[in-house]
Order: sequence, then C-alpha cells, then structure tokens
Amino acid sequence: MAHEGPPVDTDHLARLYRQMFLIRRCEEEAARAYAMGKIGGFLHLYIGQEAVGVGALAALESKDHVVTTYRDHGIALAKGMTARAMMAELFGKETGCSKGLGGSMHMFDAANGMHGGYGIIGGHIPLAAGIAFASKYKEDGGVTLCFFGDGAVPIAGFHEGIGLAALWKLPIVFICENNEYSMGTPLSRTLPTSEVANYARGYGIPSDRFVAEDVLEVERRIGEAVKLAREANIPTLVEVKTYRFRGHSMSDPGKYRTPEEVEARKQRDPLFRARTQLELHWDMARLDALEASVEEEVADAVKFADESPEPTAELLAPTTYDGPFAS
Amino acid sequence: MAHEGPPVDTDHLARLYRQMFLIRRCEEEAARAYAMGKIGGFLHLYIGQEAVGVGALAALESKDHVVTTYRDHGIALAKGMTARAMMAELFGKETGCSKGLGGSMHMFDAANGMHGGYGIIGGHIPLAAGIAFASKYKEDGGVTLCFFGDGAVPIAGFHEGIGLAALWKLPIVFICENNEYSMGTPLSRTLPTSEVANYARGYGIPSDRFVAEDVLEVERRIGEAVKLAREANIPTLVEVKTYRFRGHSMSDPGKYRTPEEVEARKQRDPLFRARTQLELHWDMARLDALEASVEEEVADAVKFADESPEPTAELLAPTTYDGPFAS
Amino acid sequence: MSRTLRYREALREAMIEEMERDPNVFLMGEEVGHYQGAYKVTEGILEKFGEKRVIDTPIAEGGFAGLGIGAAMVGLRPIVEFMTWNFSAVAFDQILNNAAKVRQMSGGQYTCPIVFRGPNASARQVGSQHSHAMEHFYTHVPGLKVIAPAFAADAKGLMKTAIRDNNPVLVMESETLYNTKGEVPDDQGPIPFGVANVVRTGKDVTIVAYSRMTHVALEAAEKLAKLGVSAEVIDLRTLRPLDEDTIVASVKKTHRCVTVHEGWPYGGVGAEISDRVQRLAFDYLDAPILRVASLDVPMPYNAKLEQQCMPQPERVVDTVLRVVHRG
Amino acid sequence: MSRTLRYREALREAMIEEMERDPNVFLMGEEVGHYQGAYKVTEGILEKFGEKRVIDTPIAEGGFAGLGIGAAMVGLRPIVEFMTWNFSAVAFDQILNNAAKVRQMSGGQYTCPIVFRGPNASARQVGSQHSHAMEHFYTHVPGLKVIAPAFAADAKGLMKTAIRDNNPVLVMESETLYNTKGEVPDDQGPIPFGVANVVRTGKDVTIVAYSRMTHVALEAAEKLAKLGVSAEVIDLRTLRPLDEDTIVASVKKTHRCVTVHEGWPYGGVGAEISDRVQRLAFDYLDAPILRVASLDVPMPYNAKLEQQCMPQPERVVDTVLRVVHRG
Ligand SMILES: Cc1ncc(C[n+]2csc(CCOP(=O)(O)OP(=O)(O)O)c2C)c(N)n1
Ligand SMILES: Cc1ncc(C[n+]2csc(CCOP(=O)(O)OP(=O)(O)O)c2C)c(N)n1
Ligand SMILES: [Mg+2]
Ligand SMILES: [Mg+2]
Repeated sequence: MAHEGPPVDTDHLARLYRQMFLIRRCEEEAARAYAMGKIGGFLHLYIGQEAVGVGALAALESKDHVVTTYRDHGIALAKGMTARAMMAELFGKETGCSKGLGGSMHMFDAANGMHGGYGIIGGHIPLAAGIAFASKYKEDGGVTLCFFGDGAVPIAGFHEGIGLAALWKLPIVFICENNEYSMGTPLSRTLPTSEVANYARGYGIPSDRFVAEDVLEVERRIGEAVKLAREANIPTLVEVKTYRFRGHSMSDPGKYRTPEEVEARKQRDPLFRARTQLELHWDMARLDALEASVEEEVADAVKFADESPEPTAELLAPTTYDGPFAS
Repeated sequence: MAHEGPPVDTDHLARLYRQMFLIRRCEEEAARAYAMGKIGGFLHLYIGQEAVGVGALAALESKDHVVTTYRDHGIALAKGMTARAMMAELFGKETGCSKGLGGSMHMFDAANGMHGGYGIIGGHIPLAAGIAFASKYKEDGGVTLCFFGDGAVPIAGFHEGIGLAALWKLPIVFICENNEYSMGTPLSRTLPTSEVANYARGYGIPSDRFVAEDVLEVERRIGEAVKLAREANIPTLVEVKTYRFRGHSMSDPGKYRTPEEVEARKQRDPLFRARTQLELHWDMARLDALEASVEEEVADAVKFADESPEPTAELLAPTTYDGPFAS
Repeated sequence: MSRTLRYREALREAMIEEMERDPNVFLMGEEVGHYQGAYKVTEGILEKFGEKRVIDTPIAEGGFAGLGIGAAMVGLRPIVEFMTWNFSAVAFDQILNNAAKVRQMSGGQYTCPIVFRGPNASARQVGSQHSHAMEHFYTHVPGLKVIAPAFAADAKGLMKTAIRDNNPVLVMESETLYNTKGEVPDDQGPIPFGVANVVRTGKDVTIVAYSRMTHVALEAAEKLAKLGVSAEVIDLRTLRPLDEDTIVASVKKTHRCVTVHEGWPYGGVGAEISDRVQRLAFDYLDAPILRVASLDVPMPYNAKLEQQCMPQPERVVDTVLRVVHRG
Repeated sequence: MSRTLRYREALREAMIEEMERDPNVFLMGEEVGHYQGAYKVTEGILEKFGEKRVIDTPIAEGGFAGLGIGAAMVGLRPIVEFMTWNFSAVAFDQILNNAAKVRQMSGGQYTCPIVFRGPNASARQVGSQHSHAMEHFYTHVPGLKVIAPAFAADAKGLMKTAIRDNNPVLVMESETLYNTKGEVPDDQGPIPFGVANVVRTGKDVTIVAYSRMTHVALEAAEKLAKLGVSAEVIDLRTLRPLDEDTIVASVKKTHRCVTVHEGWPYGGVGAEISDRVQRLAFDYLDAPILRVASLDVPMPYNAKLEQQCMPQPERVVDTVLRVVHRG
C-alpha cells in the first residue's frame, strides 16, 4: 500500500510509534499488576485510543499544556512523564508522579505541563480553560489541549468551559475522544444527535471531526487547531472517533458490546497501522530493537514501581495545605 | 395602518391586551409599594416584556405548565394567578400565592400550572424538563413552557435541561427572553455569538427566533412550537427578542444603557402596539371600560394585600416538611 | 420467617416492591438499566419494568436530579441513583435549592417525593475525588431527610419508607456493604425514620455509628469486651431525623460517648451529636464526647494511607479507652 | 494613624493594594467591572487596572470558578467574586473536588492560590434561595480556608492575607456589613489566619460569634450587662483554621459558652465549637454549651418571620441567661 501525500518523516513516525507502543505495553503490564493486586481502585486503560493522545500531543511544543480525564496514563506518557513515575503511581508508591496519593485517575506532572488526571466528568474542562487563560494573560504563547470522553458532552463542565473559552478567545483545543460508549451506554442513548462537533455551532467556534486511525493524521488535524489557538486565540472543538479495546475499567465485563464488534475494531488498531507503515521504511531488526527498548523500559518501570517505598503519613498534611495546616 | 394577514379576533386581542395591561399596572403599583417599604427584598419587573409571557401563554391549554425565573409576576398573572394572590405575596402576606414565604421571586400557583418562580439562574430549566417528562409519563398531553433570560445561556442548567429534553423527546418549549442584558452586562460580553437560537444545533432540535413586538405574533410562533411539543414530543428552543424598560431590579440605577436607547425601545412598546391595534376595532368607551376594570382589579389587589394578615411562625415547620419535622 | 439477603438485594427488593405498588415510582440514573447498575443494585429491574420506568441517563447529574425534582412536583415519585454520592456534588444546587426548598417557597403547595440514592463514602483506593462521605453536607439542610442503613433488613425497610415519604430522602448506601449478608424478614415492611437501634448493649460507654461504621463499632466493641470494657453500640440508621432520645438515654446510662463516622470531622454528624449529647445529658457525662472520623485530609490512593485515614476498630478502641479511663 | 472606612471600602483597598503589589492577581466575577460590582465592593477597580485584570464573567459560576482554579495552578492568583455565596452552590464541585484537592492528588506539585469571595448569609427579605450561610458547607472541607470578618480593619487585613495565601481561601462577607464603618490603621497589613479576637471581656459567659453575628453578640452583651451578666465576646474572624485556643482559654475563665451564627444548626460551625469546647474544656464547664443559630427551616420572605428565623440579640440574651442561671 503506497503512501499518499507528503513523504513520511520516518524518524518522527518511529518516535510516535514508540510512544504508542510504550503506552500499550505499560498498560498491559498494569492490567497484569492489577490482577495480582499490586494496583487497586479504578484502572481505566487507554488501549486502542493511543493514537489520539500521541498524535495530538505531537502537535504541541514542550511549553504547552494538557489536561484530561481519569483515562490518563497514555496522555501522561505522551506528554513526557516517565514510565517509572507512571507505574509507581499506579502501585501507590512515593516515587509515583503524584507520590502515590493520586493513583490511576490523578496523573500529574507539572514540570511537563501534564496538569492531571481528573475523576469528575466535565469538571476539568473549565480548569483547562483556566490554564489557557493564564497563557493568554502571561502572553507566553502556550496552548492547552483538553481531552474528554463523549460521555462528558451532556454535562455542565463541557458547556461552561467551552462557553468561556469561546467568549474570551482562549488558546485551547477541546478534544472529544468519542469512543462511542460512556461505560456501558452507547452514544445513541446519551446524546440527541450522533455528532459531538455540532455543539461548536452554538459557541461560534470552529470544529473538526475525524477518525483516529493514522497517528500522523491526528497530529496534522490537531496541529491545525493548535495553530489557530496559538496564532489567533481561536479555540476549536475537535471530535476524534476512536475505540477502546478493553472494558471501561478493570471491573467492567463489557457485555454491552459484541465480541465481533470489538474484534472488528481491533483489526483497525492504529498502533498496528503505524507499525505497518514503519515496516515500509525500516528493516525488522531496527523495529525489533525499538520494541525491545520499550520492553526494557516497561520492565524497568514495573521493577522500579515494585521496589519503591510507600508514602508515609507525614505526606498528608503538607499536601493538604501549603504552609501551616488549617483545621 | 391596515392589518395584514388573517382577520383579527378582536375579543381575543382584547383579552391579551387586558392581561398585558393588568401586568403592567400591577407592577407599576408594586414599584410604588416597594418605594413605600411595603415590599422588600428583590423586585424584578417585567415591564416592557409583557407581550412575551402573555403571547406565549395564550398558546397553551389550561392543563399545560409553565416555569420561569425570578422575573415571574407577569408569567404568573398570564397563567391565571389572581392579582390579589400575586400582590399579597409581594406584600409578604399569608393570602399571597406562596403564603408570604416565597416573595417576588417565588410565585407558585400549582392549581393553575404555574410551577414557579426560581432564583438560581438556570436551575429551573431541568425542573421544567421534569414536568414535561411527567406529562409524557402520564400521557396527559400536557406541554411545558420554560422561560429564562439571555443570561442563563452560559450556565449548566440551560444545557443539561435542553440536552435531556432533546434526548428523551419531551413535550416542552424553551423560551429565551433575550432582553439584551443580564443585569448590567450586554449580551456581547456574556455570549460568544449574538444568536441564542444557534445552540439548538448541537442538540438537533428546531429553533425559532423573532422580536416580540406583536403579542399575536408571539402567540402564533410559540403556538407552532407548542404544537410540535404536543403532537410529536419535539422540544423547540425559541429566542424571543424583547426589552425591559426598567432596571434589573429596584436597586439598579441602570447606567449601562443610555436614556436614548431605553426611550427608543419604549417607543416600540408592544403593549402600546396592542392597544393601537385594538383601537382600530373598538371605540374608546369600550377600551376605557376595559382599562377601568383593570384599574379596579389592581386597586382591589393592593387593598387586599395591604389588609391581609401576615403569616405566622406556625407555618414554618409544615412548609419545610410534609408530615413530621425531621431535625 | 426470614431469608438471608445481601444488602444490595435488600435494596433492590424494596425498589421492586414499591414499583409494583405504585406506578408513579420510576428509577433513573447512569447505567441503572441496560448495564444492570454500576454496582448491580438495580440488576433485573429494567427487564421487569421496561424502559418507561427504568431510565438510563446521560452523565448530567444536575440535569437529571433537577428533572426528577420537577417530575416529583407534579405527582411522580422518582428514585434517582447517583452512581456514587460523590457525583452529587455537581447536583448540589438542585438538592439544596430546589428539592429541599420548593415546598417552603411555594407556601406548602408542593410535596417533593423524591429519593436520591447511591453508594457513599470510601470504596477501596478510589482516591480523593471518589471517596466522599457526602452525608455531612446534606444533613445540614432542613427540608431533606438522610438515611444510612448498616444492615440488609434496614436497607429494605428504610428504602421502602424513603420511597413512600413525601419529602426528598437521601439514601446513603455503601459499596463496601453491598455484598454483606443479613437476615431479612419475609414481610419486611417500611421502617420508620428517626428510630435508632441499640445493636449491642453495654454499660461503660455509648458508641454511636451508622452505615459501615456500625460494623466497625461492633468490631471495636468485641475487642473492648476482651479488655473488660462493656460498650453499647447504637446504629443510627437515620441521620436526619436524628434519634437523639435513644442516644441520650444510652449516655445517661453509660456516662460516656464516642461517635464513629467516615468523612471529615469539622461540622460532621459527629459534631452534631457532640452538641446534642453535651446539651441534653450534660449532668450525666463523666468524660468528654470524642469522635472518630476520617482524618482531616483528602483521601489518598495508597492502600495503607487510605486505611489509616479511615476509622478502624483499633482507633475506636483507643478512643473509647481514653474516655473510659478518664476517671 | 487610622481612617474611618466602610467595610466595603476596606475590602476594596485590600484588593487594590494586592493587585498593585502583584501583577498576577486578577479579579473576576459577574458585574465586577463595568457595573462596578453588584454591591459596589469593586467600584473603580476596572478603571484602575483595566479589562485584562478585571473581568466581567457570564453567569456560569461552575465555569469561572473552575477557570480560576486552573489559572491558579499555573501561577496566577485569581480573586473570584460570587455575586453572593448562594451562587457558589452551582460551583460546589469545583471548590470541593478541584480547589481543595488538586494539591493533594498531585502529591503536592501544585499550589492553588485562589480567593473566592462575596456576600454570605441573609441580606434582607431575599428569600430562601438567596439567604444561605454557606460557610457551614465549606468549613467541613480540608484543603480550604474560610474567613468571615466582622469589622472593616479585619476585612482589609484578612483579605490581604487571603490573597497572599497559597491555598484556596473563601472570604465570607456580608451585604448587611458593607455599609458599616470602622477604624482602619493606615498601615493595615495582612492579619494572620487562625487568630480570634476577644472584642469584649467578661467573666460569666463566653459568646463566640463571627461576621455580622459579632455585632449581634456585642449588642446582646450590652443588654446582659444591664441584667448583671458579664459576657465575654469572641469574634472568630477565621473559621478554618479555627482558633480553639482563644475560645478554650476564655471558657476556662467563664465556664460557660454560647455560640452565635447565621445558618442552620445541624453540623454548623456552632456544632463544631461545641464539640471542641466540651472536649478541650470539659472540666471547666458549668453548663452545657448552647448555640444560637438560624431556625432549622428555609428562610421565609416575610420580614417578621425572617427576623424571627435569624439570631437576634434577644435570643442570644435568653440563651445566655439559660446557661448562666443553670447553677
Ligand atoms: C460527574 C460524574 N458522574 C459519573 C461519573 C462516573 N463515570 C466515570 S467514567 C464514566 C463514563 C464516561 O464516559 P466517557 O466520557 O465517554 O469516557 P470514556 O470512559 O469512554 O473514556 C462515568 C459515568 C463520574 N466520574 N463523574
Ligand atoms: C447562578 C446565579 N448566579 C447569579 C445570579 C444573580 N443574578 C440574578 S439575575 C442575574 C442576571 C440574569 O440575566 P438574564 O438571565 O438575562 O435575565 P433578565 O434579568 O434579563 O430577565 C444575575 C446575574 C443568580 N440569581 N443565579
Ligand atoms: Mg466514551
Ligand atoms: Mg436578560
């Protein structure tokens, strides 16, 4: 299958493939650790959706910002969090990105502009607008990406967040990862129409809508919205069609989808597609080496997480308040 | 100026004119009573907007329902509340529609399907959807009208309420009374575009948009939406352009509008227009008699309110809980 | 005659029986229908009653809580499930300003027979945004009733009472109790609100608890017995109304009181009980009333720290020993 | 040297001085700019600092509260005005789940230096939805600080501290205090949190109050003096942190304690004080701690009933006499 359009920057594609593969492998190992009881609480895997986060974040500069939901491991890694910090957080260890206090849903990496990881649907969308507001206030040229699921569209935060960003012309891109389900409920039972992008009309902002099959295409399309945000302070609502291969969280048996439906989508796995594309340019040995380096990184992260110390109660007070405790 | 279109049902127009005039006069007297200290708290007058409520409610059957904001006197009267019950409520008397416990912002008349009068912007919109939901559940053919200001569009309740009504196909009409200001802020500083009706696009529901200058036109246009709701369970978002002649509430000096702007709008007073239209068909004596009957009704209401007893503390417990108090 | 039921089954039976009894009772919430409930409390109910009465909602708690309130105002009797009580925070205004107030602000014209229910307080390692003990916010509010059963039979009986009550009732369940088993009489009818149970008699100290903490208190009482301390354990069952008579009678006997609840200390239910007990049994107290609550910090993810933050039998024992050994 | 300032002017000066001191401080809220503030607290600030730093918001409290939190996370220092604290109910989730938690759930990576402010509790006859004493909800939450000044000087000093604090601080002002005058030192600097003021010394009873209730308590103390009862009045100034040392020291001297606050009794600040005082001064108490709070019902509109619901000097006097004459 010949590639259309501009020639592929193979090194770049390899970098993106590596990120996607790292996310996939980290989460597979996390699922294993969960089954072994090393991870607790909720664990929402990004498997199947990696191309969205990786492609979108590839369109950013390092000074830019990102905010997302509880399905956050992939975004965190794509924004530069180390596999160690991510895995140790899942293991509830002090070496985790959030010192083991946050857990799977609350991945934060301030230094890398990864501002969480939130558990209340919609609640983080105004926050993201605030981060974009700060960029505009400080005139630092930063852009914020805000991810959320299709399930967030009916709730307050989506509308109030986009409304303020549209009114005040904030440098932000709203990315709806439409994976067709919120938990066990298909889109048709949560939204009155099948197009999330339509909501942009009310706010008078541009929108885009596409399927995330090619990570480079994701990068390009989100890149356009990022450019609008950066250069003209115009926010965009982007609906990215995607699919999660696993259940909503580890406890979800996923009976609301047929095995055939899931299997058909796995056939179109964007990770696999990226690898196939890379195979056109790289020999197997090089690919194997890349994948081996990921395996090493993941194994190291798991070992690191496993061996790291747990946080102690001394952490509780100073993370509740900066300065003296107020009770 | 000859009338275009179907011949005017003069008696009907007279009824609507009478309602509008009753609202106008009741509120003018309320403003006087406020200045005398007989009414306290907030008092938000509907003066200038009467054609919206009167026209819209004329499109309803008596079994239908209405819910609105704190700017509710006009809607309450149009839905059949007596001037006595309304005025006595403003005076905080036990004979008031809400026994003097609710006040200006909380006019309720359950028997007439006037379900309030709410003070939290947007909060009543989901409630209205619930009343429409009940009509559909009970299959009683009822329709609900839900009024709100342009200021409510940015807030949660607007979006969540319309979203649910659109998804579940509820028999309701959402009426935005766009009077161009929320308190002292013009629409241009609260909404990213100047068209409220556009928001319907996201929800895939029909919309309408017009200026409320002719009360019969309001009735006709809202009537179309009511028909859609009643016959097909299709909700509509209607943006009605209107204008309030007074300040936001009694304490508002209204400096954000020039006297010229307000004067120009008063020149297009829909109440005046309805009267002029009526003059084409009725002789002065008949009009005078109608207006005199309104004056009498208003004077009676003020006297009634003035002379009515105040509520006593015995009311507090049984209106807090139905049945035994829970503390 | 009785059967052994799980707590979740007891709740489900109560809902089914009440739905059979009254066609105006309906159930709505996220995943309550097709998915069979996020925690399977509503399993099979959709199949029994159909989509008209078992309604999967989009994620818009403010919207569907408000919709339920509106429906309740005009004669329906909604049971609204919050997937967890944490998510009621986005519906806080609806519960505070509409559910609790519509009766009073309408001068008593409306009843608002609505049940809000769902799991409350900590689950296991679900982190700071998903571990709230929300009862401490809601018990503060007149117009609401709040219940928190600890046992299956109470869950069934109190839920039936909640559904038949004409006021908004908030049912605080517990994910960690859903699987627990208890004897439920075959003819379990409604259990009146405001009646606490002495679930263990003792003479040295009164331990007041509710929901899962009743089990923690009982465990502590066992340990205390081995240490020669005879603890009386009161299971409140309902928090508003609060059965102060039963508490006070017990404290007049034991002269000492310790409260146990999840959630933060400041202004919690424990503070309220302290206030009432010292006020109503002042001359009988031989030691200060002490409270065992969650630590005054957001809930950490790490399993050990989480356990440390929550009240444990050991902490209850230590606290009781402090009041018992005071002299 | 000092000047006589109104409470509202003191607040304004604090904001202006802090905005001059730190360019990252900005102000936003409904009508704070062009309209000069709904209660004129922010009068002239837009003219001084321009539209970049003084921002009129649409009506979307959840949205702009969240936006402020996001901005605070990345280095700005927002002052967010709620037109009244009642409207914070629609932003409850943002305050509870994001402002109070982002520090902890990120393992301490972020500070959240944001001030939420506005008038709290009853105004005059504004009815049940507009008369909330919201501090009772927020003091419960670790991660937040809550202050409630009663005098102009404190308003200025505490507001300065609030703006410089690196944690979310909630400033409870009062519409009924805005016009009151007080002496404010010319060099009024920040006043530390957690330090209550003994505003009247006495020996027979300790009355603990804050905000407007401090004035009610002082009035009651005057009346009590005439009856031969010497009351010590403590003005808390900050509610979280709560200065239990000052309260306990006073109670150890007077042996009696009465708390006075607006808002409902169940689990209010008064309950918390009861809990602490009986715990920390058990052996010193000669009578139960009694609380004077608003009656346990929604606030009625009628003026007399409203007064009856709110704490009045007479009710404080009666309550004090009950504890003093107990023996
Ligand atoms: C306000 C709120 N309500 C309910 C939940 C529980 N919940 C967690 S994830 C989820 C489904 C979200 O679906 P979607 O937004 O499509 O994201 P996806 O899981 O598909 O990535 C629900 C209902 C929540 N976290 N917050
Ligand atoms: C949630 C909330 N925030 C703020 C307010 C204060 N407030 C009352 S009316 C109003 C302006 C509303 O304007 P609009 O919706 O256009 O209605 P209008 O007054 O023009 O009829 C505001 C801000 C409120 N009542 N509720
Ligand atoms: Mg989804
Ligand atoms: Mg308006």
